[in-house]
Parts: sequence; structure tokens; C-alpha cells
Amino acid sequence: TATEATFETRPYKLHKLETPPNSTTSCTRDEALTFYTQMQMIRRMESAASNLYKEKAIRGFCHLYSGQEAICVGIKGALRAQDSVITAYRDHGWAYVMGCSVTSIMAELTGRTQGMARGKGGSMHMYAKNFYGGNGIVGAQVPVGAGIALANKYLENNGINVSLYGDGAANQGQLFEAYNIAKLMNLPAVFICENNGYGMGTSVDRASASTNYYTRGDYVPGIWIDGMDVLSVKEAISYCVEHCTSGKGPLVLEVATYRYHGHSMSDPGTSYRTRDEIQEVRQTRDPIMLFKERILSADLVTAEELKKIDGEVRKEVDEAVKIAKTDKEIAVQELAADVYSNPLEITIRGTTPYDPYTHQRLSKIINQH
Amino acid sequence: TATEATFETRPYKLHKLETPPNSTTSCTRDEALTFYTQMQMIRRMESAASNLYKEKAIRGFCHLYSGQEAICVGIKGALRAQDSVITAYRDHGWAYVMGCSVTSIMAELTGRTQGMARGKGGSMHMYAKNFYGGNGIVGAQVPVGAGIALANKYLENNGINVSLYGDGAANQGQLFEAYNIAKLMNLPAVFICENNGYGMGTSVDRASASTNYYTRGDYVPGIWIDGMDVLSVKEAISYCVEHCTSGKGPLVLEVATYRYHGHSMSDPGTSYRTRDEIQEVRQTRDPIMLFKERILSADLVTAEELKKIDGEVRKEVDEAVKIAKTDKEIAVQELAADVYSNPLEITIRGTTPYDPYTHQRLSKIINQH
Amino acid sequence: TQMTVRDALNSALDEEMEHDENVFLMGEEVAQYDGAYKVSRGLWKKYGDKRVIDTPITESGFAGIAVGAAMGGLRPVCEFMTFNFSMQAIDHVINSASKTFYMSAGLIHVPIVFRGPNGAAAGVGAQHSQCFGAWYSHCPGLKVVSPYSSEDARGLLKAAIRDPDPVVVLENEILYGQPFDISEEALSKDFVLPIGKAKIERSGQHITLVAHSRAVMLALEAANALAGEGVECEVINLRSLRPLDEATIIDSVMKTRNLVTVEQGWPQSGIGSEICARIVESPAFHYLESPVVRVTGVDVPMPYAKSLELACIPQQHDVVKAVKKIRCSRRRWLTATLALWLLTAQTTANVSVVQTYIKLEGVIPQGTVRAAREVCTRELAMERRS
Amino acid sequence: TQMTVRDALNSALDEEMEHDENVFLMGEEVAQYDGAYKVSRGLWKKYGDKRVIDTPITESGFAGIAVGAAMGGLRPVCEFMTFNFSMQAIDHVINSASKTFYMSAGLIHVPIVFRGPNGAAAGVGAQHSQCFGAWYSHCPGLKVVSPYSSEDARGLLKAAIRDPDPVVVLENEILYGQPFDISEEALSKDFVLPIGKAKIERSGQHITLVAHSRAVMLALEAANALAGEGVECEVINLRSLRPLDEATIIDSVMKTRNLVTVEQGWPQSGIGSEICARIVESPAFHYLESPVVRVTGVDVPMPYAKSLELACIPQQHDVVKAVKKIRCSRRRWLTATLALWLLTAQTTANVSVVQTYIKLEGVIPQGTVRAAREVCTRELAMERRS
Ligand SMILES: Cc1ncc(C[n+]2csc(CCOP(=O)(O)OP(=O)(O)O)c2C)c(N)n1
Ligand SMILES: Cc1ncc(C[n+]2csc(CCOP(=O)(O)OP(=O)(O)O)c2C)c(N)n1
Ligand SMILES: [Mg+2]
Ligand SMILES: [Mg+2]
Repeated sequence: TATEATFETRPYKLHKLETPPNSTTSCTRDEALTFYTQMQMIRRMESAASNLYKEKAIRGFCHLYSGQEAICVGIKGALRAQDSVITAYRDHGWAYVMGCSVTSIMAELTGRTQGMARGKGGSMHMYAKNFYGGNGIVGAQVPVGAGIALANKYLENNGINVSLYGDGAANQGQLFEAYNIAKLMNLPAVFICENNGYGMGTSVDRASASTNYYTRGDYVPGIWIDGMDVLSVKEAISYCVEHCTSGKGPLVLEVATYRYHGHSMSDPGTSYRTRDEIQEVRQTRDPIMLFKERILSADLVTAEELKKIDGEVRKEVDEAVKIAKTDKEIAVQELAADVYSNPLEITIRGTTPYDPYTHQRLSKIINQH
Repeated sequence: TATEATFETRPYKLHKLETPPNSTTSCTRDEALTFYTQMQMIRRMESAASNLYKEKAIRGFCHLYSGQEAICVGIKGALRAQDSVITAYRDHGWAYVMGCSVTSIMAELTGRTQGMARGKGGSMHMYAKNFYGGNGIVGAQVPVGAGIALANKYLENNGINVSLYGDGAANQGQLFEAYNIAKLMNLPAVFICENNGYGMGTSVDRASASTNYYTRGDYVPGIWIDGMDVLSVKEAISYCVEHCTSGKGPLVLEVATYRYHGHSMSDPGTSYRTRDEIQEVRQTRDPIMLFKERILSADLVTAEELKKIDGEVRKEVDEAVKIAKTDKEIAVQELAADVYSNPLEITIRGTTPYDPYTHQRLSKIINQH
Repeated sequence: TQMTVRDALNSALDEEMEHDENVFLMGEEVAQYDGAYKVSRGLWKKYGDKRVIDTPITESGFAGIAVGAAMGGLRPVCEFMTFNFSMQAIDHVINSASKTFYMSAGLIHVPIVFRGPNGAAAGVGAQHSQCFGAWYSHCPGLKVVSPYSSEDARGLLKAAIRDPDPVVVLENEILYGQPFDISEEALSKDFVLPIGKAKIERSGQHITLVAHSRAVMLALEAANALAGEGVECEVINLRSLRPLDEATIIDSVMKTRNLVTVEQGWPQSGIGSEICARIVESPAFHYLESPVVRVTGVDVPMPYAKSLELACIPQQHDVVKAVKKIRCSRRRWLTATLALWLLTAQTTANVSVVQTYIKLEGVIPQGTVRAAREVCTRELAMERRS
Repeated sequence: TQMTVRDALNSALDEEMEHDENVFLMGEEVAQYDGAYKVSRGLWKKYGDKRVIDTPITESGFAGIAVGAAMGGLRPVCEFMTFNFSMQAIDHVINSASKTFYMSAGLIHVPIVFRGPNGAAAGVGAQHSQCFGAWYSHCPGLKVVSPYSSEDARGLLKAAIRDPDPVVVLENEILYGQPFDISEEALSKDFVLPIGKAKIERSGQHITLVAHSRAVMLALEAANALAGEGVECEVINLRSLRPLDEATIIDSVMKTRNLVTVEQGWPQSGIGSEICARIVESPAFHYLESPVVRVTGVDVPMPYAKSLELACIPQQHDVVKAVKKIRCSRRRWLTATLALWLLTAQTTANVSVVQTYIKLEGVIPQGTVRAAREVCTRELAMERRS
């Protein structure tokens, strides 16, 4: 097998930018194996989550990322240690690439002790070093992400911040407020719209008077990216890192993708689109399939190696699922743990005046500076 | 004198529109007299308000419209009976052209019984038939205005709605939300940014990454208008009426103008701009001066007629001021009047449990349909 | 017959849309998707794009538009997919909708309904579980209802839509699928419930439980459990949070002389706090045998894990516990109250009455209680007159 | 020495910015304009664009950015020009700032301060006069302070900036220009006040007045007026609304046995309501001679006209009236309370003690009161132990 190969990136569309990201990109064998593993892991985790949800081991909302894996894997592939990320509730894949173990994700989904937020956050609220969630309020993460970018700039750590949001979120007013401030302050902020065609049951054209999301920053330059090609995503983000760290200010990206499942587990996802539409994407644009073909035909990896990875992935997810199902929930006393990082009252009122809880400080803060 | 004359309109700038408003406009003698009278009346009212504020007869905020008169007069000149308007707190001029008497405006400013809101609203909250305020929350009136446009469309009354907002307000996220919905629904809504150069002490370039406010609707067509020329404003609004009533959806306008006074009476308005800057506008671009020159040189009116109007205006405002100073405030019992249009409790709690008020219904609702 | 809360809301919307063609519904996913929680099922098919409007996910924008539409002559029903998202638009609810009638001295009215599920659902975490009952009912100019049963839901939503003032309708997602018995009368197209009136769901003489929304179910379950132990609870379903039906609560407390409030929201400055304050300020205070106890959500954001979530929201056993605690401390307070009544009689007979009472202390015959109360009531009335 | 609240806030900001270079200020007009109310005067000149940031008028955007900056390692002070405009950004205060530490099980902390003037100013009408004390203090995860004096302002703002959790600082515009005596200690760069602790501004034995922000001034004025008539009020300045310093209130009420709450905000589910509830649930309830009375803003949006505005906000005479009403009804309650104490003593001596008491009724000697209370306290303690 080759140790490195060069691939063409899929054509980008530009808004208020002169030069596009590179039209070719190189990928090492190691990268190929990593990206493939990560995408498979996410796909597999989401299938497992889907099953756990059906078994009622996961409650409430559960938004799956299947079909969109190339985005988080490609972006993460271009980010550096000092860069940070924030996203919405569709965050399992992001949690994984940002460093949460599969077990800590699956256990968070089932609300168990080994969950990375000890089961207190749930599906929509996952965190890791430089990964600020997981936010359940459509659009809210976008200005917050710009604020992290502000901190990066202020602290002169050379980091950029990436905020992800959906095509539905793209209409939220606070995004435009964030674009404006980011541009005025030249923040190293990349705003990325994951256009998966729908916000819940609403297709993009019914929610957005302009569906060219990469141009919706108006005076903020933008790039359209084929989000089904992990290498095109990665190459574009390398471009963004360069752009932002050289003080040129924010960018608005649109990454075209597709959501295989319903919006959340309770949505069958078939009333507002046809099964054929989904099938067609799965068969012609699936990011894992496309990447697999590319790296195989470039001789970067062998089919056996990928099969082996598939097996390892399956095993890792299966083991994580087992823990996620058998691990205990945290003790009820922890209801009153970590409400405040500097608690000023020892007791926290319970459901009646007779049963106060005692506030406990348990965690080690990961964003302590 | 002539009964009608033709004037060139000031060049418009267009965004996503093919044909501009007419490059000439006609003005009858009657219109000339009306527009002149209205602009003078507003200018005079605002001077009077300034004095009343200094005498402490007006309290709290008091945002003067001096310098911007051509906008409300020009817009109103093109609107029809079924059209409606909503604006921000800088609303005295608007209240006047929409039908509030000078007395009812001045008495509202001093919080007296003859105020059009019986002194309960104050400077920022004035209302009339088809005039929905006077809103103190920067930007909030814009979606509300789109909603009035929705009602116009729903009720098929052929009316359009005009929402006015400042250059500072132009960055508020909810405006972008309103543009999007208005465009998706093709509402007969005209969004008008009165660019007077500053939002409080912040110049436009410090608040807006793009100061081309007529393009900020992105996919919504826009027009830039010289807001110091009442006839150019009027002609552009006629164009908007035509555009909106023919089902072409919303427009975003920028009307270039200037604010002579500080932001509100407590702001001297000179720390963030030079006195020269103000002087220059007063001397070269003043909307009343310009209009006076135009109609005089076109022989539509005589200098004597205008002088006579000036006298009448002065008299009307002086009389209104007298009433505004001497009129009583409403009785304290009215504190609990008109909280609800359908009150469900007779008593309203006072400052202590011992002194309840009795809810009264006094008003006649003017937006009853 | 039985009807779920979802169907109750759906039929209320349908009937009011039929009844007044200026009534329309707007919100996220309300039309083609039939509503995120299917409350608007079938309405888009029946009424079309004009009257059932899918909006983008822009609460501030569409709530502002709904307010404008109300000012412009329509009767909008503005759905928040959940009330958690109403925080994006809360300025329009408070500043644009609820203050305008007053600011305009009654010139401009705003006949609008804001509705959607409020409070905790199941397993949706901290950002999706907040109860906005206390916040909205804090604000004059608004009316706020919080239906529990299908009858409540129909009657209050229909009343809200017909009301000329802004009304917030706080529904509960978990109750949507809950079937309730519903009377013939409540099925009538003309059925409305008066906003501002509570309902006594169950009458009892020993203690009053006041609750709203899903907490009413809790209170009723606790009441059933306690009935087996000889404690008869009177359960008040508030129905309306503003106006708050103080009179019904006070009357009940004057009868039962004991009060527990039950809500799912946070304790501080909550609904229960307000009820405590109202009682303390009312004549019912004089009748209390025991302090009021609040049963509320735990004072933390909502955790996701099932057992914690369960612990975070009050359960039947919490209500039972509160009632039992009160029953225990009751004798002491009964003593005090009786003594108060007796002493306030201010007659020379007092000493012997007290003596008699003290002898009877172990028994506390109801007749004595009633007699003592009557003396006291008369006394207080005289004092008030003077 | 004297210092205005404005200077107190200004110096607190200045010192904390000097003390920690990651502290920065952002908001509308805070930099070049020196702040709409001049609270940040001179700071932009001193610290420059990096640390004093003028934002566009987009509260949701800049509050969200401030939250992100806090997550990313800074110590933002986010100014709302007034808290009325915080409604545009309230989702970030509640959902982004105050819930994140809990949702992340303590992984991500959000050290941020939201500050600005709150409540009624003068003549600014309904949309600019709302008090957000009750709303914010309703929500766990937040800390909420409401300074009154210059010392409060300095000590609480400095404490808020150093605190690792989100803190809401509710200032009062009318107090900005008010000079207060300030101690040497409070002028120290290291001076901080403990968040969550109330201050007894004036001690007295007859009645407790609890207030926050400008209402403290009202309470103090009323106390002075009443002192002339022989009524000694204890005035508690809450300083902090969350945590609420229940212990200080309870101790004071157990001493004075009477309580009036004073606030400028609306009554329903307000700060006063919460205090009523806390008292009702606490042992202090047993000590009350009279029901608690709330003095609050009138339950309407704020009118503009001067006389109405004045009537809408509680005045000194309202507090005086509430105190006097309580003093009038006090005897009746004193009677009851004494009887309770005596009866709960449950000794055979009771009858004669009561007889004695009834004879002394007109005089109510303090010694008896104290003795009776001691018996009762002992009794209650015993009950609790068993
Ligand atoms: C402010 C707010 N409004 C509404 C919702 C309910 N909601 C959750 S996800 C969603 C759809 C978002 O669609 P999109 O932004 O395209 O993201 P996707 O789900 O496709 O990843 C909606 C309406 C919410 N969580 N927050
Ligand atoms: C939501 C909100 N934020 C802040 C304010 C305070 N404020 C009132 S007017 C104003 C400036 C607005 O400037 P602009 O929109 O340009 O209008 P202009 O005053 O120039 O007419 C500000 C910041 C407010 N009233 N509402
Ligand atoms: Mg989407
Ligand atoms: Mg301006």
C-alpha cells in the first residue's frame, strides 16, 4: 500500500473570496485509517443508539448523525490542539472526535455513571477539552462559539473556534448578530452550516428565503463544501485555519450533507420526504462508502484492513453498549452535586422542606484557565 | 403661483431590483403646503419638547426627530388610508403625521390627561389609527410591523405596512428573522432603516460590519434613498406601495438622514461627533431648507405664504405647550385603568394589601376589527 | 366519554378556527408536520396555508409577527414548540404583547394566545424542562392559564382564543396523551371555562392541596392514598395562574385549615411562594392549624438520568409526606388557633372556656372548632368594620 | 468619606480589571461613550479596545459571545444597558450560562457577570421599568445580587467578578448618583462582600423590614419616621437574592416577631412572596405576632405620568402604613402566640398561667413574652429531637 495519495477535492463555491481552497489534497495512509475508523465508529455508535432508544434505554431526544460523519471527521482532521468546537444537540459524533470515549458517550446516552457528564447532561449535552457542547437551543451555540473565538484571540493562543449549526438554525437572528460582531472584531471564528436538507420536518426552501447558506453572512466571506467528502471538508478547514489565524476574520461555510434518520428518534422521518430520496443518498453519496472507494482505489489501504477495522469498531461499540446498559445511574444525592463551582449554600432544597440535599463538588473543571 | 410642478428625485441606489423609482416626481401646490407645514410643525414641536425637557416638564427619555422630518412626511405623503406604520421610540413626528394632534403629543410628553395615551405611555409610546407606536425596545417593532403586514394580507385590505428602525437597530437579529418570514410569505412589508449616522454614541461603521443598510436584507430587494429630500422619499414609497400591493413581497429601504440633537435629551450629542459635522448638515442638507428652496424656485408657493405658515405653526405649538404644561395628570385611580381590555378581576393590588385599586375600562379601542 | 388532552386542544383549535375566520395558528412544524407533538393534527389539511402557518425556527421573529397580526386585526395562536424556546421571544410576550394595552391607555389591544408545552417532559434534560408558570404570572397585562385535564384544555384554550387580551397557555407534554373523562357539556362548541377560576377537583375537610398542570394529578393520587388512611384532602386545580383564584383557595383553607401547595417548577418565587403570601395576607391565615408547606421541583437544573429526574420532580410520596408532617404538627396549631379564637372573644367567659378547652384538648371536638371559628369570624368582621 | 454608587461600581470594575487581565467589559456604549450611565467612565481610555468593548445593539449576540468568552477562559463583565434589554438575551443567561456547569456535571464552568440597572428609573415608562429580581432569582445555577449602597456595590461587584459562577448584578439607576458613607475597609482593593449574606442596616426590636436595592432606602426612611413614634424597626438589606440569606431574616423575625417585606417589583411570585414562604416554612413562623405584609410595586405596567409613577412604586408612607397596621393587629397575635407558648408547655400549671396572662393582657410585659418563648423553643426542640 501507498503511504500517501493525492485526491481532487470536490468543487467549492465561493462568496466574497478570491481564492478557493486547494483543488487537490493529500491524505496519508494513517489519516485514511483514522478517518475511516472515526466515520465507521460514529455510524456504528448511532445504530447502537437507535437500538438503545428502541429498547427504551435512551430517553427523551436522540438526534443521530448518520450520513453527516464526514463533517466532524473532516473538520477535526484539520483542527489543531488549540482550536475549539461547539455544536448543537446532534453532538454524538462531535463528542467522539473531540476525545470522548465511545463508552462515555453511550453511557451518557443511557444516563449512567460512566457517561462523560455522569448522565446529567444526556444526548444533547456532551463536552470535552476544547469541545463546548452540545447545546439544545437552536442557534444559541453560534454566538457562544464566537465568544470562544474572542477568548482565543484575547489570550493570543492562536486558536480558532468552529461553531456548527443546521440549515434550520441558519435563520435564527442571533446568528446574524454573531456574524456582525465577529466581523467587526475580526474574530477567528468559523461558522459552519450543516445543510442536511431539513430542520425537523421542514425542507430548506420552506424555512429559508435564501438557501445559499454560504452567502448568508452577507459581508462575511463564505465557502460551499460538499460535506459528503471528508477530504474536501478537511482541505477547506485547513484553508479556514489559515484565513482566521492570519487575522482575516470570520468565515461562513455551508457543508452540504444529508440526515439518514428522522430528526430525533421519535420522528420516523418519512412523512416529509420519500424513502427513495434517502435511498438515493445512501447509494450514491454516502460519505463512508465514497471514502472507502477512494482510499481503496488509491491503494492507501486494503479491503482486509478495513474489514478488520469494521470488526474492531463493532467490538468497541458493543462493549460500550454493554457498559451503557449495565452501569448504574449516579446516586440520587448527586442531584445536588455541581450546581455551582463555588457553592455558597451547603443545603439545596428538595421537593419538600423536609428533605434538603447537600451540595457536593465532585468534578474537575476542564476549561479552567 | 403654479398648481403643480415636476422635480427630479435624488439618485436612488438599488439592490436586487431592476427598475428604480421614478427619476422625476410631481408635487401639487397643496402637497407642497402640506409637506412644508408638517415638517415645520415637527421641527417646532421638537424644539418645544427640548425646552419642556429642560424645564423638567418632560421626564425620562425624549428622542427628538429634528433633521429627519422629510422621512415621516415623505412616507406618509405616499401612504393610503389602509396602510399602517410602526416605529421606534423616536416617534413624535410619526404620531403627528399619522393623525395625533399637536396638543395630544405635547400633553403626552408632559404626561397629562390630554395626552393621546392619557400620559400613561410617554414620549416613546404614541399611537393612532393605523399607527402602532412607538416601541422602546430597539428592533422589536420590526417583526411586529411584519405581522401587521400579515394581517393586511390576510384580511385582503390591500394595505401595506411600513416598519421604521435605526441604523443601530439594523443589526438586531430579529430583523433578519422578520425579513426571512416576510420574504417566504411575500408579505406587503416595507422595512425602512433611518440611517442617521449614529445609534446613541456609536457611529454606523463601529456598529455595522456593512453599512449598506439597503442591502442588508440580502435576498430582499432594497433601495437607498436620500432622506433629506421629502419628494424623493415620497416617490420611493409610491414605488413600494406598487411593489407590495402587486404581491412582490417585502422591501428593505435605507433612508439617509441626520440627527441634529443628541440621542435623547440627556445626551449632549457632541462627544462622538464634531459640532462642525452637525453645522454642515444643517447648512447644506437640511430637509426643510431644501424643500423650501425647491418649492419657492418652482413658484409653487410664495415666501409670504410660508412665513404665514411659520406663524401658524408657532402659534399651534405654543398653544399646545401651554395646555401640556397646565393640563392635569389623570387621577391616581387610573393607575388601574385599562390594564386589560377584558378585566377578570375587579381589584388590582396596590403597594400594600390594604389599598387595592379598582380596575376601570375607559378607552375606546382603535384597532378593533 | 374520554378524550386525551391532545384531542381536547386539537378540537378547541379546530372549533375556534371554524368559529372565527380571523383565528389562525402559527409556529414551528404546526402545519405540514401536524405539530411536533401532534396538537395541530389535521388542521393544515383542513384550513390550508393561510390559516396554519409553518414558521422558520425564529421565535423572536414569528412571535413578533404574531403580535403584529393581533394588532392588525387577527386572532393569532402562536405555538412555541416548547415554552423553553419562548425565552427567545419573551420580550415580545412581555413588552410587545402584555404592556401595549396599558401603554396606549387602552387604544391598542392585542388579542393573542401563546401556547405550547411547559415544564418538564421526560428525559429531555436541563434546557428543555423549565416551568415558566412563575415568570409569566409575575407580569401584569398577561393572563396565564395552566390546564390539567382535557376539559381544562378545551375550556381554557377556547376561552383564551376568544379573550381580547394576551393569554399564555401553559400545556404539559406528558399530559397530551392522557385520556380524561369529559362531560357532554365540555364537548359543546360553545364550551369555555372562565379564566381566573380554579376548580375543586376533590373535596375534603382535612387539608387543601393546591396544584396546577400535571401536579394536579400528583395531588389527586396523594389524596387517594391518604383517603385510605382517613385523611380527606381537598384538591384545588388552579387552572389559571393569573388571575390567581385567591378566593377559592382561601375558602378552602378556611374550611380545612391546612394547606400544601404542589408544583413541578422551582421553589424560589414560584407559584407556591405566591400562595403562601396570599394566605399570609388573607383572613385564612387566622384559620391555619399548621404552616403551609410547598412541594416543588428540586432547586437544581433538570438532570437527564432517569432516577435523578424522578427525584427532581415531586412524586406522590412527597405530597403524602408533606400532608403527614402537617397532620403531626397540626394538634399544636389547632390548640393555638382555638385558643386564639377563644381569647379573641374577649368575654369574661373566656377563662372558663379556656379551661374547658384545655380539658378537651386531647379530643378537639369539631363542634368546638366550629363554634370558636364563628366567634372569631364575627370578631374579625367587627374589627374590619370599625 | 463618601462615594456614589456609580463611583463604587466604576472603581470595582477598574480594580478587578487591574487585578486580573482576563477581566474585560463589554456592552452597548461602555467604551467610547463611557457607559450610558457613565458607570464605565474612563475605563476605555485606561484599558483600550481589547478590554472595554463597545458592542452593536444586539443583546443576544453579545451576551452569547460573553458566555463563550467565559467558557474560553476569560472573565467577562457583560453590561446590559438596562436589564429590560436582557430579555433579548435571557436564554443565554439561563440556558447557556447558568445550566452549563450542571449539565456538564461540573466539567465546564462559566465565570461571567451580567450587570446593569434594573427596575424602575424615573419617567421611562412601562418597557423600561421592570424589576428582574424575581425572575433571575427563581433559577438555580445563577447567583443574583442586588446592591443598595456604595459599599454593597463595590463589595458585591468585586465578589461577582471573582466568583467562578454566573452572577447577575442588579443595579439601580436612581442610586447611581447617590453618595453613601464608605468605610476605609470597603475602599481596600481586596474588599469583597460575601454573596449570599444579607446586612442588617439598622437594628430594632419591634419589627423587621426586609428589602433590596432602592427599597432599602425606603425601609430606612420609614424606620426613621417610625422611630419617632417609638417603633424600632430592624432593617435588613438583602444584598443577595440567590442565595437568599434566610438565616438572617429568620433570626431577626424571631427577635422582632413581625415582618414587612419591601420591594419595587411586582407582587405576584416576587421577592416578598418568597420571603413569606420561607418564614411560613421556618421556625420563625411560630414567633410571628402578626401576618407578614408585602409592600411592592402596584400590579400594573409602569405608567409614565409622574403622579402615577409615584403611586406605582411604594413610598415611605406605604411602609409606615404597613408597620402601623401590623402594630394594631399585633396584640391579637401576641395573645395567640403567648397562648400557644403557654399551652404547649403542657404543664398542669397552664390554667393558672393563662389566667394570669389574661389578666395581664392589656400590658403584655416583655418578661412574660420572653419566658413564654423560651418554654416554646425548648418544647419545639424536644419535638424535633424525638
Ligand atoms: C430555539 C429553539 N427552537 C426550537 C427548537 C426545537 N428544535 C430542535 S431541533 C430543531 C430543528 C433544527 O434543524 P436544523 O437546524 O436544520 O438542524 P438539524 O436537526 O437538521 O441538525 C427544532 C425546531 C429548539 N431546540 N430551540
Ligand atoms: C433592545 C434594546 N437595547 C438597547 C436599548 C437602548 N437604546 C435605546 S435607543 C438606542 C440606540 C438606537 O440607535 P438607532 O437604531 O440608530 O436609532 P436612532 O436613535 O438613531 O433613531 C439604544 C442602544 C433599547 N432601547 N433596546
Ligand atoms: Mg437540518
Ligand atoms: Mg441611528
